[in-house]
Amino acid sequence: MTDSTTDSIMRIEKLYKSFGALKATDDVTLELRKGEIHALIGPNGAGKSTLIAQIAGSLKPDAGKIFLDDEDITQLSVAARAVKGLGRCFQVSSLAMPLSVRRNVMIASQAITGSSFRFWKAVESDKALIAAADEAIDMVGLLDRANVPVSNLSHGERRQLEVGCALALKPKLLLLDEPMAGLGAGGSERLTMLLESLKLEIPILLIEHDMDAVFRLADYISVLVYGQIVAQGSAEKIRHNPLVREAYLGASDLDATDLKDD
Amino acid sequence: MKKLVISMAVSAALVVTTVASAAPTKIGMITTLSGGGSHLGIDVRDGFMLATEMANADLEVIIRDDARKPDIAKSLANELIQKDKVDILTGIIWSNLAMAVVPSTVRGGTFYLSPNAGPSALAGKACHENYFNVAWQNNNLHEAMGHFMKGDGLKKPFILAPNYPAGTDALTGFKSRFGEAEGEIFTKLGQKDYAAEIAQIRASNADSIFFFLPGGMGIAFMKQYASSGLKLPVYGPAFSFDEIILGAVGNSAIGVKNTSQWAYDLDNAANEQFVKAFRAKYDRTPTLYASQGYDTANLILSALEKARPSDKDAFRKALKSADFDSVRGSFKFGSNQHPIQNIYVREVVAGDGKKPTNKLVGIAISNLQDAYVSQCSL
Amino acid sequence: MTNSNVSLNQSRNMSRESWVNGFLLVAIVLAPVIATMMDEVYYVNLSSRIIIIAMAAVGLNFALGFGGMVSFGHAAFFGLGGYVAGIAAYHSFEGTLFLGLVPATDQMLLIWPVALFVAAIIALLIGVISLRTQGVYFIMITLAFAQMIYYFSISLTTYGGEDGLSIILRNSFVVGDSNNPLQFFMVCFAALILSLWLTHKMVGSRFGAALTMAKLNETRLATAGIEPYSIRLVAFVVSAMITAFAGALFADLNGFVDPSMLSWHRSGEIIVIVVLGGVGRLFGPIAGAIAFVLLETFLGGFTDRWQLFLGLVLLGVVLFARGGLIGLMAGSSRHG
Amino acid sequence: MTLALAFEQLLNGIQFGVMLFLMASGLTLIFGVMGLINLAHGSLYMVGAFVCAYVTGLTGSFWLGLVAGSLGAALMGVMVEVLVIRRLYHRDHLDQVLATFALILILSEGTAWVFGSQPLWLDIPSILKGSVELGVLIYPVYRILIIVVGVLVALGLYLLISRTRIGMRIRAGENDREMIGALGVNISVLYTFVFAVGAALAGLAGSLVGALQSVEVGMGEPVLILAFVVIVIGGIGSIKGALIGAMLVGIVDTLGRVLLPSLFQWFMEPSAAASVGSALASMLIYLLMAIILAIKPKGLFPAND
Repeated sequence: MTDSTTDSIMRIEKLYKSFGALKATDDVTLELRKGEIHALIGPNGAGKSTLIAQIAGSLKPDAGKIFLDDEDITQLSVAARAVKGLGRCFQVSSLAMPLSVRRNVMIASQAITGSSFRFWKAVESDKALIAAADEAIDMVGLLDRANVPVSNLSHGERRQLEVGCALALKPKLLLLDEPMAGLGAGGSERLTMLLESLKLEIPILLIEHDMDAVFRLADYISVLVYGQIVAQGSAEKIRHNPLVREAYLGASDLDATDLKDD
Repeated sequence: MKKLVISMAVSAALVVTTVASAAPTKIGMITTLSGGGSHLGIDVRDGFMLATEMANADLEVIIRDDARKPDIAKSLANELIQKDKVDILTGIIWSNLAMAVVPSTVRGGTFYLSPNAGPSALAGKACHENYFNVAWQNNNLHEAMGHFMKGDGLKKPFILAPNYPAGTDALTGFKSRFGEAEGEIFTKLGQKDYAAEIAQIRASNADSIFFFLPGGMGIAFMKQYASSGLKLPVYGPAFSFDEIILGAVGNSAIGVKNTSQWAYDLDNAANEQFVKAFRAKYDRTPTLYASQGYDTANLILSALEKARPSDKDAFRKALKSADFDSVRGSFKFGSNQHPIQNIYVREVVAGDGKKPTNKLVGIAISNLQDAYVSQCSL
Repeated sequence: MTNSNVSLNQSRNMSRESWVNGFLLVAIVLAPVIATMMDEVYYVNLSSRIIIIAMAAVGLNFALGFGGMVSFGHAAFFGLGGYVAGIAAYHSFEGTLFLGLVPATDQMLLIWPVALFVAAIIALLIGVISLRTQGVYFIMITLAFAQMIYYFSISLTTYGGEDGLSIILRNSFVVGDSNNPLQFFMVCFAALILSLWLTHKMVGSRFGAALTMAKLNETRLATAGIEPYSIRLVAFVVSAMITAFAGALFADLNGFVDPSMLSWHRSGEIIVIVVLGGVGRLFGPIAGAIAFVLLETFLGGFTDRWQLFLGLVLLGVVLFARGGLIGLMAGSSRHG
Repeated sequence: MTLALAFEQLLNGIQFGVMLFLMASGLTLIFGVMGLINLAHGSLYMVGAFVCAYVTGLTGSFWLGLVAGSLGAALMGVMVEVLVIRRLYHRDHLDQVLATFALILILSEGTAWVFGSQPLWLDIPSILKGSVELGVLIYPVYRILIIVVGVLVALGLYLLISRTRIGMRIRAGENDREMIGALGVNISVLYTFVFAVGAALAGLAGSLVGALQSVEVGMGEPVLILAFVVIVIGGIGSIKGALIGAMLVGIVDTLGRVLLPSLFQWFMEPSAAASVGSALASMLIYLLMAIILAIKPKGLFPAND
């Protein structure tokens, strides 16, 4: 099914998940390859979040397998997957509001710079830990805000921090759930550039409503409708795919101009 | 040291002085005045205070509520002994609180007089020269009932008690005089629904029931038994049939025979005077707990006439001689300083109004001494 | 069930709070010394009582305050510690063997590790099951386990059943005379300081960071590659051990152990003390214990209805003094 | 044990279960709607019993007492809700536990203050005394009445929640606390009402059971713990769960009390067996609860939360 020869970092094979009668994930197979941004699009209720949840591990599929670097992670817990290098950002920000930016990122660094069952050394004086965290914070350009409690951050900054937390894991790939949601023009601009710069080291599976962003960023797109992948291919292919147009016609979250102008 | 200042004010506030004087004897009373079962503590206190007032004695009594919690009782004991420097401690109602307080208290050289609890340990191995039990050893009333029922020609009693030390003491005591029972049940402590037990009794071929279920447990059992359709005669110690419990059980209890070391209609001058005074002051009929508090106070007073508590040996000797008019008539101490006394049988009869009452019907066993005296080194 | 107060975000109030803490420590250590000088031994024992109860609360505070686990069963661990000490004292006094095979000791330094070990094992068993549940269910299942152990202790006829077990001779400490009130107080005080210091260290450590995150935002912790369950489990066990340590001292202080040490009322009281002092504040339990024990003692002196007034005071604190006494004194209410 | 006896014990278990349900239903209703842990529920049970006993003693009519007991508890419930509970809905469970724990102290001592510390007289009305033949066994009329009342309460609650407007609002409240605002319901009035209903149920239970057992200070606390076990087993907030849970606990506890001691008699001498058996029996329901929660962490019938 792949039209590219680059080797895959994550593979999802024949994933099924249903809630009662509703088939939320119906025979989904897709692949994320090194150096690319793979966008997963689809109208509301297409089952994007369910799919993400299964990839992240907070939801167990009824059938099918998920591979990370050819290793089967289908049965692993959220935490275990994170350690294996699956970085994730949430649709609704999931940061610890009262804690500082650095504190939020340090937790992620902790997992990769050693065990969390160290009861003695104070984290404040843990040079390695702080350095690792600050590196990630720097990547998302929040270093000057490192000591600010998250509750005082702007919405845009929180988005950036989410990405920063994921990066602190030194992940093999990023799972981004609508990172652009609610960002102003400036904010989404900054984030777009960040992701652009990231994708070479860290491939990204992106779920996004903002079609501008999708078509600007994504090298490869899968279209999810009623839990099924109805189309898959390069951004260009998808842009012209009648199925997709049909699926999206009248769907508010994709404005028609995107599809006409070419 | 604000704490200190406050506390002085406190102890000053709660001291109940009968006669102002230079150095009155200090008595600390730790008893249960709040929560479940507080009517026992209240009666002990009222009986005790009545005696001190009638004698118009030179006493200073500090009364504290233990809320039926052992560690609170213990910490109150510390306070009364170490801060208020009382000469004598008394008042505890429950065996488990007594076990928490008494051993260390008496070892520390303070006298303790028990107005109610009589755990077997304190009568036997752990007996102490400074510990006097003015009420009874826990087994006594049950032994007496075992003896009485045997004499009454009963063959197959069904016996029950809660599963805790006083409960096991009760059944052991009963069996020590009666022999094996038809059926034996240990109920859950604090259990209030006895449908299952009553069904078992009905299924057995018992000819009578003996139970020791203090407080609310007894109230619940009697009511449920009364409406169970079972008609076996019921026997028990006085604890489940004091005037206050009877007030709560109502006529369901009529006909029950119970053993007590005292009865308000017991015919002796001291008792007559006590019952009359108690009714006059508190407008209710005294319970055995009140009588025990009253006797405890009078024992202390009688001893105080002979010696000061500071002179420990003399005072101990004075206590031991038990030279006072007990409302129970004959009363003397055994070598382990637990009473040797008659145990009477009372029957619950219809009283005036809705509330039944106890009527003295005879003597169960005379001059009963507890079974643990031999284990006591005194 | 978590409230997002952690001493981490209190920086602006830190200095003031640490002043309050310092004052508390000085007060609690000076009181018995002065009392001894004034030959008021009662206040020495009262201080020991406060210290020990505070320490039990320090244990709960670690799970509840820093980990957000509202355990309604910590009395069980308090009691377990007490029974280990009590049973040891009993056997070494009687000169008999525990279960007829293990020789007993009256050395606190030997008894404490056993108490901690027993508590740890039981806490592990309870935690493994209970931590699968959340919120009210966690509160209730911990209560259920505590009740189970409570009824077990009542059925321990060898060790007095409901009457409990009196400790004729207080277990002894390597140096000094543990029967001397002031010296025993000092032992307890040292134990309290130790538990506070350990708590402080652990909260500041990597483990503490993870625990804090488990309380504030479980998903964040998991996505960061750390299993919230195992973090919580370890914290629960540690917390139980501290409380059990306090229990062992409590037994020696009172000279007896009995099932009421494990009653659900006691669990409630330990929670009360933690909240009274200020949830998730290192010295909260000390403030709480001082307030609670003094109320208990002196209200009892003023009136037989002291429990009524105790209730009113507690109610007032919950409703109007959020952040507990420390919060009140340090002038920072906790952020609901 | 004969079949008849076995059957009677089973009936006793069910009957005990119904008693627990009367108590638990109010508790679980209050939690389901307001998400509040109310430790003081047992105290309302006690208040109900005391008022019932007092009024019965005064008027000589148990039925008046029963009504008074329920209303008295409801009234106390409203007072408590308006003065205290109201401020706790948005607090975490910890504050709720603490505040209602304080309420226990206040209500117990308050009751002792008002009614005195001695247990009060309250007995089954003479019409309901005695027993009736049920085929092979004789069973007390009053206990049958309790079962009937329990069934009626269960039915009533079911109708209230599924059929009435208020019930609709209550369900809305259960599903999400915001939506109820959208319904244009005065939420605080609704909450007060629900709390009053819960309190009334506690009062009713207290009065009914008080007549069978005893009316004394502190009578509510053991029942409270059992009621909590019940609703946690059943799934907090679910009336159905409370019913099933109550039956489970009632039957397990009763049969445990009966069977375990006789079981141990196989390899112990009687009094030891009786002691060990009853000790184990008292732990049994907590064991049951632990096992159930270990398998189903949200109870048997998790309410939608």
